[in-house]
Amino acid sequence: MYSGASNFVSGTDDAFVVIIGISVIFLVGITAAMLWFTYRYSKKRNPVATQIHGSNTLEIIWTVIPTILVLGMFYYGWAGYQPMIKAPDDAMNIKATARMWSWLFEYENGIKTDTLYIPKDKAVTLDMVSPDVIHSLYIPAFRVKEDIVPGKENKMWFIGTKEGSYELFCTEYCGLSHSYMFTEVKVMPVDEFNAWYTRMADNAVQDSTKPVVPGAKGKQLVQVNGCIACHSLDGSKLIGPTFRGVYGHNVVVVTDGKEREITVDDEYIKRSIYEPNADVVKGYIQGQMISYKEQLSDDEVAEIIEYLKTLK
Amino acid sequence: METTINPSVDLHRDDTASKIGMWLFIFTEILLFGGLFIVYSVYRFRNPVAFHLAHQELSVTMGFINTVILLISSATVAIAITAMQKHNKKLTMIMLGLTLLLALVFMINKYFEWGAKFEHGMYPGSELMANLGHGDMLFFSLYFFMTGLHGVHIIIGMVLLTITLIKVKSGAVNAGKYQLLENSGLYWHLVDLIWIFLFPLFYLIH
Amino acid sequence: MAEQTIHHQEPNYLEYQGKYKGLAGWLTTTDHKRIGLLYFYSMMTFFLSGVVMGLLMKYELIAPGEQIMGAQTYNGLFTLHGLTMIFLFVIPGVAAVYGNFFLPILIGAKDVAFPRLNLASWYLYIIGAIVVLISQFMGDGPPDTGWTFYAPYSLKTNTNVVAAVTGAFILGFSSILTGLNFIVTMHRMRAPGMGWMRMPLFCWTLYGTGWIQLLATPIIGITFLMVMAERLLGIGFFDPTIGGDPILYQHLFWIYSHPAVYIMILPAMGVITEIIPTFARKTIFGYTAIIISSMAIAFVGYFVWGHHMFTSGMSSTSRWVFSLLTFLVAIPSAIKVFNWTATMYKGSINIQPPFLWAIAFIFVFMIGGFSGLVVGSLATDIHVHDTAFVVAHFHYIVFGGTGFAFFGALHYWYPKMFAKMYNIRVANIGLLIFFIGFNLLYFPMFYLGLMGMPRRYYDYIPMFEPANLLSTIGSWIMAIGLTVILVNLSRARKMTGKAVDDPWDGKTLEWQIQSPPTVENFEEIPTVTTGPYDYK
Amino acid sequence: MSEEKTHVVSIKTHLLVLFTLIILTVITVLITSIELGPYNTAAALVIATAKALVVLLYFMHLRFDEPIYRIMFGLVIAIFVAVIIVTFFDYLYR
Ligand code: HEA
Ligand code: HEA
Ligand code: HEC
Ligand code: CUA
Ligand SMILES: [Cu+2]
Repeated sequence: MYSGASNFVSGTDDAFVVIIGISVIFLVGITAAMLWFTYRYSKKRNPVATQIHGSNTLEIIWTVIPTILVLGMFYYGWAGYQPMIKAPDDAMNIKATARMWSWLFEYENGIKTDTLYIPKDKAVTLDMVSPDVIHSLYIPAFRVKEDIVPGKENKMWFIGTKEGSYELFCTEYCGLSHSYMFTEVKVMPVDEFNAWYTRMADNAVQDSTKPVVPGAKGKQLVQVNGCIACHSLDGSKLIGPTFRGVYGHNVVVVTDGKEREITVDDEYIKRSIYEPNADVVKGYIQGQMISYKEQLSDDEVAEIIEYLKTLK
Repeated sequence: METTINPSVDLHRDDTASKIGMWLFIFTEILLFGGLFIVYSVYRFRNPVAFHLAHQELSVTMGFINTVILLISSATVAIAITAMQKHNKKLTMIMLGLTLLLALVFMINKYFEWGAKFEHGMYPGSELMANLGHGDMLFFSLYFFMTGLHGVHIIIGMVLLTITLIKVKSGAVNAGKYQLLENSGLYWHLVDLIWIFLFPLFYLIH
Repeated sequence: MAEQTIHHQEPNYLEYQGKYKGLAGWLTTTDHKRIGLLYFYSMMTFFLSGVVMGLLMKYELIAPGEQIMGAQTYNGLFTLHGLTMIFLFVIPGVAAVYGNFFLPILIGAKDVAFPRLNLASWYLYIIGAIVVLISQFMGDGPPDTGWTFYAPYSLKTNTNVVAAVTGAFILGFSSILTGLNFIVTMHRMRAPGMGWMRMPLFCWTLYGTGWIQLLATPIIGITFLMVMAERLLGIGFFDPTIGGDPILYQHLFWIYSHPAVYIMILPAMGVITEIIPTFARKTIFGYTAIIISSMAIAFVGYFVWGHHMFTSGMSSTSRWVFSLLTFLVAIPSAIKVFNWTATMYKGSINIQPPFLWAIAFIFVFMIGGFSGLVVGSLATDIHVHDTAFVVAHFHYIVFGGTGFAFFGALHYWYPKMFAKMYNIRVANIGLLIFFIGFNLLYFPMFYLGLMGMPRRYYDYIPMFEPANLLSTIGSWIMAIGLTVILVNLSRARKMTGKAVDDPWDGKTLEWQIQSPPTVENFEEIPTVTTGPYDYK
Repeated sequence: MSEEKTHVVSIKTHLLVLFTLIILTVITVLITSIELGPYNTAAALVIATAKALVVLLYFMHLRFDEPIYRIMFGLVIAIFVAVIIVTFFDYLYR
């Protein structure tokens, strides 16, 4: 199977081997028996059937044996799962936010990424939240999966044991772009990870002191917060209107059921981000975009606006 | 070729079959409400305080009166059957009429009870309801939904009883053939049974 | 053969003219056999449209990127495909078609207990189907939630969920009433001498199925009503933003939908249990054990629903409880498989299409069942939940199980229902192609699931391409197979000449009467003196 | 009614049953109006169950019918209760 890269791999794969192994034996055995009987006792070779009404001994045997086997399978499944329940106390905490249709990871020092970076051989706990619908975080190489249920904080933990990049999928159907809700986990050696970790934190500090290219920060925010899952940068229409040329153009919005035309300015964009349902752009569905009030500060919104201005 | 009888018309009457059928149907109804009872118990378990506070908004007196009304109506249906078995057509009809009357009173009561809630701006989809705390919202959602569904069952029961009453009057339902009466009776008791649980769950427990 | 037409004086059910003639005669019929056929024709229509949707989906998945449709269309397609196949095909499935047609005959009755109710069930079924269909064209477009309607997505999406849910609700009632009817029929209408322990095993599976229909379906009914209320009235049950618990929705949904999978499979198993003794010319091995296992499946099946929710965030206690119970429900299925195999031992096997279908059934059912064990175990399900592995599991067991039994039953009872015999050779060839296509279509999905390809994916990463391609090719081969089978059967209808009354030398009651059966089934209600599979 | 012997329940019995039911209702209202903590719920539910049983046995004739009805009813309730218990394996241990 798929080569594994976490501490849970051996437990899970053992369960696979046991269950599939027993299954294959039975499948082959029973199929062979059926085919043999069909051949050996066909009408031609055995013109007269022997009437056998049953046998209690046999019934008991083939009730008890599967019961034992099945309990064994249950045990292996449980043994593989049991360690997933509780994370060690010294695990590193990362907040994972899943929303239609992007991932956001927040680290303890405040940095945010859309790819999950983790140190090798160190326990990591994900605190998983979703502001909209149910998603599910799945890393096949780690053999882990857990739903992210809005209104409830689910947790998951693991130790990445092999350096490399691995796929991370959303496996709970969550709407239009469910199949594009895809990112990667990068397992890095500890020192490399630490270097990355501090560098990113420094960058964040520097950003606020040193002037950079206008909109660079906003661009990053738009990517990290998953806006581009619904808003294109090239003018095409996705779930939401494109970002290209939004700033300063005229748009028809529906406010409280009434249509009006307005020009997109700072105020309007801010409202669109904080209360997306207040003015709904004509031709788009209300309720798709959820408020980012919790996620984005005023400053960050200002950065986004800077960025949107650059998209001509 | 003279045997062109349609088997379904020709079928011999089997009262036991329709009685078993009725009971099976009652089982599905019980499970239908059963689903709601599961929801109720889960949410109550998760929001004990809110459910406690919310239930105080309901009037125990009103609930009590309605419970007694339904109990009496159950008794009258039961008596109607006894009367029929004793060939007392008139008593049967009186008892059925009484049951219908009581059912009507129940609905009127409900109307006032719901009406009072509506007047306070408390109805499904209202602003007040949307702004309730989580637990209260669930309590009232369940309250409206469960009592509403129960009300629908009352109405179905009333229709059934009315049909029965008409048939008793015409003699189509008589002492030798009263399975319809018995089945509508069973249905009506079911409606009562459900209320027996709804009453403490919404009005009493805290 | 010619003398039979003289011998039987009553008209058969196909020719019988009641008050109405032609189509109206069919639409107003209360004859269980005609109702069975009404179900059959409507079900085949839905099945074939579901199949076309499946083929379209497979074509879309042939390679990464967009092939023939956009993501929204794809999401609508698998929702409708799931709804059609589950609610319109396999849940009524074997029970509504062959149960209706043969249950009364098998127990020596003239009809079911409530013939008019029976017709009403069919009408409810059609109305439900129409409402589901309407959901595709009304409002804001086809629902895109998957057949599971998970909250809160189903509360949030702008598509036409309410109509689809209403349709499913109505279909639920149709199913309940059929179950009720069958149970009462078996309680009240067995022929003299036919004790419970002399009933053919197909009837026993219908009995178990009936109880599941009665007791499980209302739960989904009420759940769907709550979803409707939540969407229409703005009261809350499952939306987390007002305190609801989406996981509770899943509990309620699966409290029905897991038992529902046994609604699908039990009658299918019953059909297989009828076919094997007939062709092995041998009494069934372990009659009582099979009854007990049917009832055990029906009963334990109520308590395993949580295995669909191993990753949903429910408590770890309930995870292991549900896993344990899930493994227990596998045991009665095992008992059945062993008894079937044992029945073939020392038989005198007449190798005919129905028998080959039965063997094919057992094979694919085992693969489906064993993959069920993989998903029933905690650690492994964490890995493969909501991946193509699950899709492979349930196609193997739903299509492979119920679907194969449905076609097996069709080949078995066809001469009885229509008094015509199809071409045996072509039937065998069709089965072979179908069987190869089936495995080529679904087996690669096991592999895809193990590699981690999630289900309900419109698009995928290039790594998954080869297996998907193989699977798509399989779907075409299977389409060819099914075409051969159906063409063969429909041509048989037009053949001249009449099939003999008992072409397979069966011993159950349906083979003792003329083909096609008369309106009243029996000229005289038979008195039963032996068990059902009395071969000498 | 050919095969089943019909049992006629006298009107007096019905009235007596009604009386019991009303008394039980009054008792629940009284009990739940005093503070009993968790026993409150238990008491209300026990009494409700008792009332339901009375209705089933007398008004719905279960007591006088063939045993099959009682068996079926018992099984249905058992399954339903078991379903609730199994559901609560989740909520109790979350
Ligand atoms: C006909 C329908 C049908 C049937 C009969 C079954 C039968 C079983 N199913 Fe399946 N299942 C579905 C239809 C069905 N299923 C569907 C539609 C879904 C997906 C729903 C969705 O999400 O859309 C699903 C999903 C599903 C899941 C959830 C997976 C997930 O989403 O992660 C699980 C998990 O436990 C499961 C388990 C089982 C088990 C253990 C059985 C058992 O009953 C199988 C028992 C059979 C055998 C074991 C084989 C025969 C036995 C032998 C040959 C003897 C030897 C045996 C031993 C040694 C034990 N099924
Ligand atoms: C009985 C149930 C049943 C059956 C029979 C099928 C049949 C098929 N299904 Fe299935 N399927 C489901 C039940 C079923 N399905 C369910 C419940 C889901 C889950 C939905 C959800 O996620 O919500 C699902 C989901 C599902 C998916 C997953 C979607 C996803 O997760 O992304 C796919 C993907 O390919 C698929 C494919 C197919 C195909 C190709 C067939 C076909 O059978 C293909 C085989 C083709 C044929 C058998 C022949 C066709 C022949 C003709 C057209 C010729 C006819 C000619 C004449 C009449 C003359 N189905
Ligand atoms: C789930 C999809 C989705 C996501 C994610 C999303 N949006 Fe939107 N957005 C929409 C939709 C749909 C509309 C149009 C309807 C409306 O106005 O509510 C919209 C409208 C807007 C508008 C108004 C556009 C105009 O042309 O007037 C702005 C500005 C905006 N979004 C910004 C953002 C930003 C910034 C983010 C990320 C932080 C974001 N959106 C994330 C779906 C989304
Ligand atoms: Cu998020 Cu699927
Ligand atoms: Cu299941």
